[in-house]
Amino acid sequence: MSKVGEEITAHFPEINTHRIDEKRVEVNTDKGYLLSLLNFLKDGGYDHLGLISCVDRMEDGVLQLVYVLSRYAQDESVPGPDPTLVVKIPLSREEPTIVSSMGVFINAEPYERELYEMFGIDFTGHPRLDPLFLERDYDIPPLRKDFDTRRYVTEEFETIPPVED
Amino acid sequence: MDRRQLVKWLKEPLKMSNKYSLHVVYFCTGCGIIEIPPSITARWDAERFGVKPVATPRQANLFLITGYVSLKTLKPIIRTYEQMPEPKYTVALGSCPIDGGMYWDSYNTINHLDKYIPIDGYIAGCMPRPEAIFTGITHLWTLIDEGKADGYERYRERYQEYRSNQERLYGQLEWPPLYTGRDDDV
Amino acid sequence: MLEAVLIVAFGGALLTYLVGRWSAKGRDYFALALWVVILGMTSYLHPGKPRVSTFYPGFLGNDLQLRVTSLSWLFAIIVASISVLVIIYSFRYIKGHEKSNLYYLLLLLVNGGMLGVTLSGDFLSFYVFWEIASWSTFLLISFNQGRALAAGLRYVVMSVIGSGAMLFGMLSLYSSFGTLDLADLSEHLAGAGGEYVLFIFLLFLVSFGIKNAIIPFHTWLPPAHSEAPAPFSAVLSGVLIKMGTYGMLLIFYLVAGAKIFLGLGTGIWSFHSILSGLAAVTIVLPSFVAILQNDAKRMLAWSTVGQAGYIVLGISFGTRLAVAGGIFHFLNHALFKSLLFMSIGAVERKTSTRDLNDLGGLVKRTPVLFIATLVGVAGLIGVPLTNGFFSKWMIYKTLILDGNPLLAFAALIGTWGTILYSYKLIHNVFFGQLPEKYRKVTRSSFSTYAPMVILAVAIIFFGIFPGFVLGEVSHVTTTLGFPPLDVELWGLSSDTGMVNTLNLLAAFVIVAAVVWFVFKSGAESPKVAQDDSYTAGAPVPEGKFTYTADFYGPLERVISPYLKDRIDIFYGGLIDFTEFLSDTVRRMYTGYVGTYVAYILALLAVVLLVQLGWSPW
Amino acid sequence: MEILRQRDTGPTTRELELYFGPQHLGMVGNFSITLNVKGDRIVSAEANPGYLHRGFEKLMEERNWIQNFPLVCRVNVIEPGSMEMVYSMAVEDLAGIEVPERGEYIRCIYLELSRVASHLFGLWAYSKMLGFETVGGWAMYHRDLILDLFEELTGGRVYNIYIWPGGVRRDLPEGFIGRVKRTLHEIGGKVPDYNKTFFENRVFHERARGIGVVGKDEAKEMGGTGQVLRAAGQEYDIRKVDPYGVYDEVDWEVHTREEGDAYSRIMVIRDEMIESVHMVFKLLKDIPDGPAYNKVPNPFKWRIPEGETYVRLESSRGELGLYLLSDGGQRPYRAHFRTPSYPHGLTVLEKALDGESISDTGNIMISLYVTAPEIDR
Amino acid sequence: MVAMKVAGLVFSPIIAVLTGLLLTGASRKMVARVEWRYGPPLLQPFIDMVKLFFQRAPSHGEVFDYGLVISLSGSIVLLLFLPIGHLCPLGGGGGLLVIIYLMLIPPLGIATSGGEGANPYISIGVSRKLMLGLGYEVTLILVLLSVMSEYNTISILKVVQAQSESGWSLFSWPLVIPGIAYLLIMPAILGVKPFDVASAPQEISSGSHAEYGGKYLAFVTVGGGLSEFIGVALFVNLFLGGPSLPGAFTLPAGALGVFLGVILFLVKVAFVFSLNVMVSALFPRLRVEGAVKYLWGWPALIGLIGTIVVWAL
Repeated sequence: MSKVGEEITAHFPEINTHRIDEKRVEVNTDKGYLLSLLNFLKDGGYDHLGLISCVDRMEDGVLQLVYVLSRYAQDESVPGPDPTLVVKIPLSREEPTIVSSMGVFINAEPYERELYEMFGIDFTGHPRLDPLFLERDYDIPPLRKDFDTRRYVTEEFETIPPVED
Repeated sequence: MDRRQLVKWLKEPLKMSNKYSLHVVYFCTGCGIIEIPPSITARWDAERFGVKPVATPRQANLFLITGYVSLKTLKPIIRTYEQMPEPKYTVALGSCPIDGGMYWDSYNTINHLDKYIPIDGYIAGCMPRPEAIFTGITHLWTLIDEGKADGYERYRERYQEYRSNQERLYGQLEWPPLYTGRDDDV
Repeated sequence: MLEAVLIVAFGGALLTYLVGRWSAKGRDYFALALWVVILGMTSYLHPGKPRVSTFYPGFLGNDLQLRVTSLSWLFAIIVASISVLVIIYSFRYIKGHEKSNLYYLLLLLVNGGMLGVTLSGDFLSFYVFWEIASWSTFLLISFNQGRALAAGLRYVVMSVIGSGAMLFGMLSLYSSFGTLDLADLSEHLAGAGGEYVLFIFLLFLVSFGIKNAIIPFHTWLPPAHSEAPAPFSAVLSGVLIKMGTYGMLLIFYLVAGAKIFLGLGTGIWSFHSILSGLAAVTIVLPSFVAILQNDAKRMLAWSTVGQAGYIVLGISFGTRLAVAGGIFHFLNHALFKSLLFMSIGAVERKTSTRDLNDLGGLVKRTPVLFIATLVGVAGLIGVPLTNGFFSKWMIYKTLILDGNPLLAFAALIGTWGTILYSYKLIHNVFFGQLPEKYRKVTRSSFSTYAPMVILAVAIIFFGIFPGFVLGEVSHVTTTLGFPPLDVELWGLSSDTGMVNTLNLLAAFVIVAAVVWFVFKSGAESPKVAQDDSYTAGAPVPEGKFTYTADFYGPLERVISPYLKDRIDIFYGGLIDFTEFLSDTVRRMYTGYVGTYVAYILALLAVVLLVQLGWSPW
Repeated sequence: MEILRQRDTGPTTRELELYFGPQHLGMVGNFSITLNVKGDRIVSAEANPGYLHRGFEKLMEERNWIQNFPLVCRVNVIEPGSMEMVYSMAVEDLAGIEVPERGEYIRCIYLELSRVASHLFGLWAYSKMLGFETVGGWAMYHRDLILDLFEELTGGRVYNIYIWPGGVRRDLPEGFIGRVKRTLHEIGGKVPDYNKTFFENRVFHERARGIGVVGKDEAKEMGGTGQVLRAAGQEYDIRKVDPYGVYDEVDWEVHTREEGDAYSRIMVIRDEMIESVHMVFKLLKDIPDGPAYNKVPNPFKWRIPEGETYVRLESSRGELGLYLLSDGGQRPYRAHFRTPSYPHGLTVLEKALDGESISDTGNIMISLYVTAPEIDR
Repeated sequence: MVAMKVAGLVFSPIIAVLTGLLLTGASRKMVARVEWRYGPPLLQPFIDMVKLFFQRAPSHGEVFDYGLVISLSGSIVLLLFLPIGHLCPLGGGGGLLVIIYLMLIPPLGIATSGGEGANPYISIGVSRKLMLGLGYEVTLILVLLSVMSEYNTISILKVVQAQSESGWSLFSWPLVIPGIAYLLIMPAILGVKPFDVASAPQEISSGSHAEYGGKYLAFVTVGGGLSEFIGVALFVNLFLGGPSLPGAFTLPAGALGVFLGVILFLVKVAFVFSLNVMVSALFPRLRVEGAVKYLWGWPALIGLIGTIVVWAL
C-alpha cells in the first residue's frame, strides 16, 4: 500500500486526502494550491498526468476540476500497484478561472483547451486558448448541465427547411 | 462482357463509363470509413467494379459520405463536393446522414445531410457491411442507368436553397457562390 | 565605311549626352536612330572577303587598322542588334532617373567599344576599345550605387588583372615579332615554339577567361549582373562577356590557327583538352549553384556563367561541329539571355522586387511577359524548335562521336541543372497564387515588351530555321580553317549526322493540332478562380499558399555536402583574395577611375622596363 | 570593405500552409494537421481535431447505463473492444458487480484478438502511408479473418458489444476455440512473409529509421503511453502496472525498443501482435469452465449507487481511462474518456513533426497510432 | 518505303497509346494479384478514359490547357522518333540526342500547365519530379553515351540495326554494364514505386495531378502511359535488339515481317514492364532524398564504369 496520501498531508497540512479504494486516492484542495501540489507530486514520482476533467455540479454552483495522476515507474518501496491520484478542485460556476498547469505538465495543453470550450473555464497563462473541437459558438458551453442538447438540436437543426422532399 | 453489355456500351458510352469507373473521394467523414479498407482490399476488392479511392476531389466522381457529419466536417464536405467535376454522385453510408442515427440529439452533428448537399443514395446500417456497400454501388448503377442519379443537377437548379441552408449553419461561407460569374483574372 | 561606323558610334554617344541635356525624349529617339543606322551600316559591311582599312597609320611603327571578317562581322551584328533592342527597352526602364543622360552615354560607349573590339584589325586598337568598353562597364555596373558599387569594384579588379595579362601578352608579342597586326602575327606565330605559344595563350586566356567568366575567373560576374541596371545586364550577359569568346576565337583560331591550337600538347594533357575540361566544370558547377539562388537576376547571372561554359567548350574542343556549335550558341545565348534579363527587369520594375520568394502568380497579370520568358527559358534549356536546342545538339554530337563521352556527360547534366533553375525561375515569378499586393500590377508598356517579343520571335525563328544562321556560322568556321558545314535551311544534312527541324516542326504542329482538337472535343471546362483550389477541404489561406521557399530543398540537402563546402571555401578564398587585392588597390588609390588608369600605366611601364632591361622572352 | 563581404543574398522565406487532412489520401480518420512548411521541411505543425466530435460525454448523460454501450463502442471505431471493456469495468466498479473467472478469460481473449485486429489495421494504414499497399492488403485480409470470428461470436463485424457488466454477453459457441486457433495459425504462418516483404525491407528501414523521434523523457513529459513509450525504452503497460482481467495470471512480456523513432514503434507493434497471439493460445489453454457472466439487473430500472471511479486499461494504442460519475440515478452523471490518442495526437504529434519532411507526415502520424475518433469523442 | 513511313506515322502513336493504357491496366491487375486481390478488368483504363473525357472538369486558365496539350504532343512526337518494331517514321532525324531532349517536353508541359493551377501540391510534385529526373538522368545519360560511343552513332535506328547483326547489347560485352545500370534506374524513369515520389498520393495528393480532373486527367493519364511505354521501349531498342530475334533467327521480310516485328517488340516491352511492376509491388515509396541518393549511388557508378570501359576499349 502506498503512502502518498500521508505524504501530501504531511507536506500540505491544509489539503485533505482520502483513500477511495486500493487503486484510488482522492485529494481535495482549492485552486491556490494547484501548481505547488502538482509540482510536489511530479517530483514525488507522480509524473503522468492522465486526464484533466471537469464535473458540473450545478446544484452546488461549482465546477469541479479533476486531475488524474499516476506513476510511470513502479514505486519500489511499496508492494502492489500504485494508486491513482484524483485531485479535485472546485471552481465557482459564474467565473471559473484557474492558472494553467502547462508549466508542470506539457500535455495539460489540449485538456485545458477542451475544458475551456466545453465548460468555459478560463486557464490563465495558456498560450493558445482557442477552440479545439467546436465549429460554432454555443451560448452555454455544451458540457454544462444547463445546456440542453435536445432542445438545441430541435431549435437549430430541425428548423432548417428541407430542400426537397 | 457479353453482347448485351457491348450494345449498351455502343449506345450509351457515357452512362456505362460513369457506372464502371466510380472514383471515390477519400474522405473519412465518420466511422463508416472502417469498412472502406476491407472493401478495397483482398477480401472484397472494390476495384473489380472500377471503384477506387483517388487523391483529390478533382479526380473523383463518387463521394461516399461515410457516417455522421459533424458541423466541422460538413464545411469540407461542401467544399469537396463543389470541387468535384460533373457528373458526380453522392452516396451516404450509415444511418447517421439520413436522420442523425444514434447521434440524433447531439449538438454537434447535423441530422439530415440532404438539406445541405444532394444525396443520390443511402446505404442504411450502422455501419453498413462491405456487402451492403457493394449493394449500394450496384444500386447506384441502376440509378445512373435510369438517369435518376441527378444530384448534381438538382444542386445546380436549387443552389440558392442549398446555399442558404448552408449559410444558416455557418453564416457567411468563405468561398463565393458557385455558378455565378467570377473574377476570371485571379 | 569601317571608320564611319565607329565615328557614328562614339560621336553619337557624346551627341546623345548633349541632346539629353536638352530633351529626354529626343535623346531616347536619337540614340535609337543612331543605333538603327549603325545596325544598317554593320549589316552592309557583310564581307564577301575580309576588308581592311587603316585609320591611324604609324603608331609605334604599326598601322592601327580596322578589319572586318566573317567572324568579326557576326559578332558586330549581334552587338548592334542587341544594342538597338536594349536602347528601346531602356526608354521605359531608365525614364525619370536623375542620371539617365550619363546612363545613355555609358551604354552607347560600351556598345561602341564592343563594336570597336570586333572590328579591330590589330591588337593595339583591340586593346583600346576593350578598355573603353571595360571602364564604361564598370561605371554602369556601379550605376545604382550601394551594393552595385561593390559589385563594380569586384568587376574592375578582375578586369584590371585581365587587361594587365592581355597587355603583357601584347607586349611580348610585339617585342618578339615587332608587329601587332593580326594578320601578320598569325604568320609569325606559326613558326614560334610550343612553349612560347603556350605562354601567349595562357596570358590571353586569363584576360578573355575573365571576361568570359570561365571558372575560376567568374567571381565578378554574379554580383555584377545582378546589381547592374536590367537593360545593361542584358548587354552584359548577352554580348559583353562574349567579347571574351571573340577574343578566344581570335587568338586561338585566327591568330594562332587551329593547327597550332589543337596541336599544343598531346592526349588529355593537351591545352585544348584541359580548356575543355575547365569549360565542362564551368558548365556543371554554376548550373547547380544557380539552383540555390533566390535572387532572380543572380540566378540568371550564374546561368550565364554556365552557358558561357558551353560556348567555351565548343570552341576549345576544336572540331568543326564543336566550333560551329560554340559560335551558334553564342548567338543564341545573346538572344535568350538578353530576353530573360529584360523580362526580369520588367518584373522588378513592376513589383519592385526580384526576390523569388516574394513573387508569384504574375501569369494572370502579365501574360505577354510570361510567354516571352517561357520562350527564353525554352531556348535556355534547349527545347527542340528553339534555337538553344540546335547549338547544343551540335556540341553534344561532336563530343560523343569525336572523342569524349565524359565531356558530353558534363554538358548534358548541365542541361538538367538548367532545367531545374529555369523552372524555378518561371514558377516562382509567374506561377502559384497571385498575392494580394500584386493584384494591381499592370501590363508593361510597348517599349518594354517590344524588344522581348522580337527576341522571342527570333529564338523560335532560329530554332525552326537554324540554317539561316548556320550558313553564316559556316562561313566563319571556314575562315577559321575548317571545312564548310553542309547547311540547309532546316538544319544540317547527312554528312555530319542529320538533324532536321522540318520533321520536328511538321510532326509537332500536326500532332499538337490533333491533340488540341481531341482536347477541345471533350466536355467543356468551366473556368475557376485561383482560390478554388484543392486544399484538403479547407479554404485557401490568403497569401500562404504558394510553394517557393527552398524549391529544391531535398536536392540541396543531398548535394550540399558535395557542392557547398568545397565550392564555398573555394569561392570564399577567391573572394577574399579579390577583396585583398581590391583593398590594396583602394589603399593605393582612392577610388577614382583615373587612378586605376594610372595603375595600368604603371604596370605597363614595369613590364616595359622588365622587357627592355632583362629580356626574358 | 564590409560591403564587399556581402555574398549571395541570404535565403528569404515565405510562409506556406499545407493542410494534411481532413480530405487527404494520406489521412486515416477525419483529422487535420496544419503544416507550416519551408521547402519540404515542416517548420511547425498544428493538430486540428474536432471533425468527429459528437459530444459523446453529453450524450452519455442523456442515456441510461445500458443504452450507453452502443455509444461507448463507437468512440473508437478501430478497436471498440477496449472501449466496451473500460466502460464495463467502470460500471462494475461503481455497481459492485463481480465477474466470473471464465468471463474474465473470455474477455481477455476477445481483447487480445481485437488488439491484433487493431494492429493489423494499423499495419495497413502504416504501409499505405509508405505507398506499400501490398502488405497493407494482406494485413487487412487477416484482420477480416479475425472480424469473422467476432461475427460468429456476436453477429457484428465491427461493433460487437460483447463485453458486458458482469462478464460477456454470452459464452463461446461450440468449436469456437478450434476456429480461433486455426485463424491464428493462418495469420502466424504468414509472419515470415510479412517479415521478408515489409519488416526487413530496406526501403522501409530507410523511411522509418530516425523519423519522428520521441525520446523517453520527452514522451513521459508529454503524457505518452503505449508504443510511444515502449518504443523509447520505458516498460510501461497497464496490463502489468495495474493488472485487470486475467493478465496477471498468464505469462507474457512487454516488448520495448530503445530508439523511439517510427521504426521502433512499428517494430514494437509487430512484437506485440505476435505476443498477443501467443497470449491467446495460453489463455485458450487455461480457460476454466463455469459461467461466463453474472446477471445484470433490469436495465430499464437499473440505478447505480452514487460514486465515482477512474479505471484504466491498455488498449492497442496506450492507456485508456474512463472517469465515470454516478449520482445514484439511471444515467451517468459525467463520463470522461482518457484516450491514448489524445496526448499522442495533440501534443506528441506536433512535437514529433517539427523539422521533419512533409513526406513523413502520415508516416509519423500512423506510427504514433493517432486515431481521430477517440481524440474528438 | 513511303508506305512504311505513312504507316509508321499513323500507327506508331496509336499502338503506343493503346499499349500504354493496356500496360497500365495490366499493371493494376498484376499489382492486385500480388495483393491477393482479383483486380480490375484489363480494359479498366479505357473505361476510365471514356468517363474522364466527358467530365466537366474545371480549368484554371489558358496555360493550364495549353501546357497539357504540349505535354501530350511532346510524348507523341517523341514516339515518331522511337522505333516501334520496324516502324520508325522519323528515326533518321537527330537520333538519340533528339530523343533525350524530347523526353523533356512532357514533364515540362505538365509543369507549366500545373503552374497555373496555383496549388502548392502541384509545385511540390513538379519540383520532386524534376529532382528525380536529375537523379536518374545522370545514369541515363551515361548509359546512352556508352551505347552511342560503342556503336559510334547517334542514330537509334543504327543501334537497333547493329544489334540485329551482332546480337543484343544486353548480352554483349561491354554494353552489359550500362544495360544493368539502365535496369536499375528503370523504375525511376517509369515513376513507379519505390520512385513514385512525384505523384505520392499519400504525401502530396498526387502532386502535379492534384488539380486535374476530367479530360485533363485523361490526358495526363494517357501521357503517363506513353512515358512508361517510352521508358521501356527505349530499353528494348537499345539493349534487347528492338524487333530482332535472338541468335541466328530472322524475321521474314515484307509486311508480315513488319507485323511480327511490332508484335515481338511489344512482347519484349510487356516483359520488361512487368519486371518493373513486380518491383513496384514489393517496395514502399522512397523519400526524394533517398531516391536521389540511390540513383546517384550504385546505378550511376555502374553507368560511369560502363562509359569508361566503353570509352577505353
